[in-house]
Amino acid sequence: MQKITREQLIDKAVSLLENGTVEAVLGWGKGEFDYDVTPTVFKTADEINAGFVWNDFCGANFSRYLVAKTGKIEGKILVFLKPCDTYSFNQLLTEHRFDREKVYAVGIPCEGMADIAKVKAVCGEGISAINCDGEKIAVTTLYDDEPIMVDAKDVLAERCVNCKSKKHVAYDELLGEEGEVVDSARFDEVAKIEAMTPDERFAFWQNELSRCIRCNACRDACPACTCEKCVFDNPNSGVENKAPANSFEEKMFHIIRAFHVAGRCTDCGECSRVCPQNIPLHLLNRKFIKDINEFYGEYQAGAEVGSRAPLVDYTTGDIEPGEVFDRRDTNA
Amino acid sequence: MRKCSLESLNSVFAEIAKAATLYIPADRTDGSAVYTKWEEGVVYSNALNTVRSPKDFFFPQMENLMEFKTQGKTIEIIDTRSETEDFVVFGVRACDVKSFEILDRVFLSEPVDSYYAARRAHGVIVSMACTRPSETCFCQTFGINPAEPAGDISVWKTETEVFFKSNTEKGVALMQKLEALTEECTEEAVDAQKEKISAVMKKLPLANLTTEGFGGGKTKELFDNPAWEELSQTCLGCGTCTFVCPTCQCYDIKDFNTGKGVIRYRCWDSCMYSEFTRMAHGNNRLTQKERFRQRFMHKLVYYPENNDGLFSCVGCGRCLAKCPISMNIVKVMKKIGGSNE
Amino acid sequence: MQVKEYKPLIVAFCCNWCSYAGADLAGNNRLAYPADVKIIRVPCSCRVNPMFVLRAFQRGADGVIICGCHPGDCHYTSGNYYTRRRMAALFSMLDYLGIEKERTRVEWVSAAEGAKFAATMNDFAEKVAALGENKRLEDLRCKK
Amino acid sequence: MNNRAETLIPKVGVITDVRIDTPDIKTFRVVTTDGKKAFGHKPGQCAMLSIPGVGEAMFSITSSPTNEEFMEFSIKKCGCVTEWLHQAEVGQQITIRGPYGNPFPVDDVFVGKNLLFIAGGVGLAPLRSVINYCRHYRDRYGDIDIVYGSRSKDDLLDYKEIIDEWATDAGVNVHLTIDNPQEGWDGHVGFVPNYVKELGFDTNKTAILCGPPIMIKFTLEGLCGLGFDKTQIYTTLELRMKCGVGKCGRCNVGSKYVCKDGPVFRCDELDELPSEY
Repeated sequence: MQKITREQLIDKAVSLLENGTVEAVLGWGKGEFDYDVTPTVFKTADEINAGFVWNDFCGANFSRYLVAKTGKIEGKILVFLKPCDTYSFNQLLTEHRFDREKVYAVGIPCEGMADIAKVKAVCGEGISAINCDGEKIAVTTLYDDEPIMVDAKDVLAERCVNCKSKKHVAYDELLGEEGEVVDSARFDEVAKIEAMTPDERFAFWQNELSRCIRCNACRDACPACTCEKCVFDNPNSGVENKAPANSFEEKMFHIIRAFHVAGRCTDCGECSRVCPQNIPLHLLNRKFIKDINEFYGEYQAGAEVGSRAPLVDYTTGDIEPGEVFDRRDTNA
Repeated sequence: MRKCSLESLNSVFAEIAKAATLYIPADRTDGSAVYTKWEEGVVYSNALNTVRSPKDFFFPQMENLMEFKTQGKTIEIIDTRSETEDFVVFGVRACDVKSFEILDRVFLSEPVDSYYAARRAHGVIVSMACTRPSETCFCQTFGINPAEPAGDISVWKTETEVFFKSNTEKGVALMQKLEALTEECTEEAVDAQKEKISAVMKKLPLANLTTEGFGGGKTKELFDNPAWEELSQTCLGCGTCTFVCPTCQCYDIKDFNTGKGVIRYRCWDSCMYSEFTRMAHGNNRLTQKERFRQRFMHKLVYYPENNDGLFSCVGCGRCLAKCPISMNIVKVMKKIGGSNE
Repeated sequence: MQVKEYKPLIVAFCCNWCSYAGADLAGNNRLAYPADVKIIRVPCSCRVNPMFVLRAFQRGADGVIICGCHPGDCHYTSGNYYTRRRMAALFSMLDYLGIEKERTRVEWVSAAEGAKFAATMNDFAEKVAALGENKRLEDLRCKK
Repeated sequence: MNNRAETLIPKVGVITDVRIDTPDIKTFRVVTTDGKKAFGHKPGQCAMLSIPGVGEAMFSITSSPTNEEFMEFSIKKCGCVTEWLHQAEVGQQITIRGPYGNPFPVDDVFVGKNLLFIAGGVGLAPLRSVINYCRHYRDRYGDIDIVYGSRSKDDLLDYKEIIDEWATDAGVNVHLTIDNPQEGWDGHVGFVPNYVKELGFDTNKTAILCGPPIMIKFTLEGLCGLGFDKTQIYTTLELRMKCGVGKCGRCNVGSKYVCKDGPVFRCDELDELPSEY
C-alpha cells in the first residue's frame, strides 16, 4: 500500500498544469483492470482526473521517456519519480540525453510495487478487482465468492524485495517523506550463482536464456538503452538476427546488452519486469555491478550527476583480469 | 464421443507418442506453461494457456529455408526442406485453434508456402476446452466459443474424466489408436460443462467488447483518427505483442554466412520495429505512431478486408498480459471503435 | 580408423605496437608455439570489444587471448588500462555464465618479449586443450 | 528429395553483360545457367535478385517481355545488395525468382490509347520495359510521348537507346530535361513536373509515371491541373519487400500488398489507400 495518495499526486499535477509551470504530465494511466497501468502523457486537468492512477502496480520507470518527450514540447513536462527512477534520471542527465530545463521532477515515495504474476500465482486467473488496503491486498476473482487477502509484502516485485534505496537523488520538489538508502540483499542471488560449479552455472543460464524470444522488450524499456540506433537493429552489424537462432545468439544478445549498460545500469529492474518470458535479466546486470564494486570500489550509477562510469575510467593499479578469478577462488 | 479417466490421461499420451511426437503444455520452473515434448514424467499443465502461442509448430520463430554453396562466381542452391515428421499438439485452446485458420489464409493461399503447408499436413491438433477463462480473455468478441474448441479432436476435461470428440479424418485416425484406452460415452457431462463455461463467459470483464466500427472498408474512417497519436505515445516499439501473438505472421528472410556456406533462414519480424520498412532511400513508417497503427489496422481492418470479414485477432489475451506498458488491442478497440461502453 | 588429435583453435588479438611485434620476435627467434594460434592484429588492445571475443567463440575458437602493451606502455597512453577493466568485467561475466575461465585470458607482452609470447601461447593452448572443444559458446550452424 | 513447388527458392542466374549507364546506375543482363531467359514476364513486373550472404532485393525488370533471350535490370547503387551487384563482373552467378506483381494493363486498357510516359532518374527502369513493349506492338497504341528528366546529362539512363531508337520512331516524341544547365546540353533545363506543365499535354492520353516520390507528387498535381483524371494515370510503387508474394507483411499498405497487388497502381486506386507509401 502506498503512503502517498492518488489525490495528492493529482492535486500537484493539476496545480502545476494550471499555474503554467508545466505543459504536460507524465503519469500512470488507467487500464482495463486494476493492475494494467499504461504510462500516459496527460495534457489537461480533465484528462488527469479521469485517467490518472496511482496504486501498487505503477512500476513503470518514466526516466527513459524524457529523452523522446522533452524533444517534443516547448515548455516543461512534469514527471513523477519514485526513488529508484531518480537514479535512472540522473544517469540520463550524466549522459546528456535530455534537457534538464524542460523537466519538472516531482519525487514521490514508494513502498514497493506488486508483481501481478505473483498475485496470479496465489489467486489464479480471472481477477476482477484488486484493492490495496493497508498491508493487505484484496483480490476479487470471478471464481471465488470472497475476496482473497494477500499480504502486500508477499507479492512485491523482485526489485522491490531487494530495494536499494528509498532516497531520491534528484527532484525539483518532493512529496511525502524522504527515505534512506537501503542496505539490501540484492547481490545474494548473484553470489549463489557464483558459488555454483561452471557446469551448474551453464545449465542455469542455458535454462533461463533459452526462453528468450528476442522481442527486445528488455532493451526498449531500459533507461540505459537509449542509443539512437542500436547495434542489434543495424543490418550492417552482422548481429541483427532478430531470432534466437541457437544458443549462441541468445547468449550473445544478453551478454552484449548487459556489457553495454555495465557501469551505467542503475539496477532499476525494468528489464526483468518487462520480460514476457520471466528471464531474471537483473542477475546479469547485478553481476556487473557486484564485480565493479569489488574490483574498483563501490559505485552506484546515477547516485550523482556527472560521475564517471567505472568502465570508461581507470587507475594504474587496477586488478588484472586473471587475478579476478584467483581472488575469487581464494575467497571461496 | 469417448472418454477416459483423468488418471489414464498419461497412458493416452504414451499411446499417442508411440507413433508421433507429442507436445503438451507443461509448467516451467518459473510457473508459466510452455509446449513441451512429452516423455514419461512430463505433466499436463493446469495453466490457462502458454506464454508462446502454438503457431510455433507451423510457423516457427526461425527456420532454415535453403542453403547455398558458393565457389568463385558460381552458386549452388541446396533445398533443405525436410518437414516430414508427424506430430500431435495436445491442449490447444479454442482461441489458438482459430488462429491456425487465420494463418492458413495467409500461408496456404497461392502461392502456397510449402514449409508451412508441410507442417500443417503432418500436424494433428487436439484442442482443450477452457474451464476457467482469465479476465484478459475476449475470444467471444470474435465469435469463438471456448467451450467448443475446434481442431482435429476436441477435448473436455472435468475433475475426474477426459472426453474426446473427433472432428476430422485426422482426428478419427488418432482416436482409433486410443480405442483401447477410451470408452464410448454420452455427451451429458460435457454439456453440463459447456453450460457452466457459458455462464462464466457472460461475467468476464471484456464480455461486452465488440468489433463494431472495425472491419473491411473502414480504412479511410479510422486511419486518420487522432487517437492513434495518444494510444501510441508511450509504446516502446518492442516486439512482445507480435511475438506472443498467435496470428501475427510477418517475417524476415535473412542470410547467415557460416564460413562454409550460406544459410537462408526465415524468422519472425515485427511491424513494431523501426527497421521493419526501412529501405535504402528511406522509411515509409517513420514514427512509432505509424508502426503502432499498422499493427492494429492490419488486424482489425486490412486483414478482414482481404479475408471475408475474418478478424486477425482471436482474443487470447496474451498481449494484454505481456505488454510492458499494458497497451493492447482491447484499449485500441475501445478508444478507436468508440462504440464500446 | 585414425582418431584425429584434438588441437584447440586459439584466437589471439595482438596490439600492433607491442604484442604483435613480440609475436614477430618469437617467430624470428624460432620459438615454437602452436600453429593453431590465429593472430589478429589490432591497433590497440582496447580496440577489442566484447563482440570480437564472442564472435571468435561463435566461429569456432576454443580460447581467446588478448595481448597488449604492458600497463603504462600503451602507444596511445591509456588504451590498455581500459582493456584491463573491460576484459576483467567481461571475462568474469563469461565465467558467471558457465564459460570456463581458462578459455579467456589477457596477457601483456612487449615487443622485446618474444619468449614470453611463445611461452604464454604454449601455456594457454595447453590449458584450453585440457578443456576440449568450446561447446558452450559455439554457433552450431558454423560447425557443419 | 523435394518436388513441392516453393516460390522462396530461387533459380541460379548468370550475369552475362554489365553496362555502365550513369555514374551510379548499371544495367545487368541475366540468363539462367543454361543460357535461357529465367521466366516469362509482363511489362512492369518485378523479380527478386539475391546474392547469398548479402541479401535479396526486388528489382523491376527493365527489358521488354518481347525479348525472349534474356532479362535486363537497371540498378542504382544505394544499398548492400546493389553495391555488391555494382562490383560484380560478367560470369558472376546470382539467384533470381519471379515474376512478381501485376503488370501495366498493356494488353487491354492501354490498347488504342495515346500514351504519355513520365519518368525521373532511375524511374525510367520499370518504364523502359513498357515503352519497348509498346514500340514492339506499335500499331496497337496511339501516339507515344516520353518525358524523361534526370539530375544531369550523365545521369540520363539509356541515353543512347533513347536518342538512337526511341526518338527516331514514328509517332514517338521524346522530351528530355535535366535539373541544372550543363555544358554540352542544348535541351530543356528544369524539373520534370514543371516541364510537364510547360508541355501542356492534351488530356486524351493515358499517363504512366515513375520516379522519386516528390516528383510523382508534383507531376500528379500538374497533370490534374492540365485536366487529367486520376483514372488516366498509372504509377508504380516501391516498398521494402522480402517474400514477393504478399505474406511477409513488409510492403503492406492498407489492405494491399505492393508486391502482390501492385506495384502498378492506377492513381485513383492509390487515393483509396492510406498515405503510407
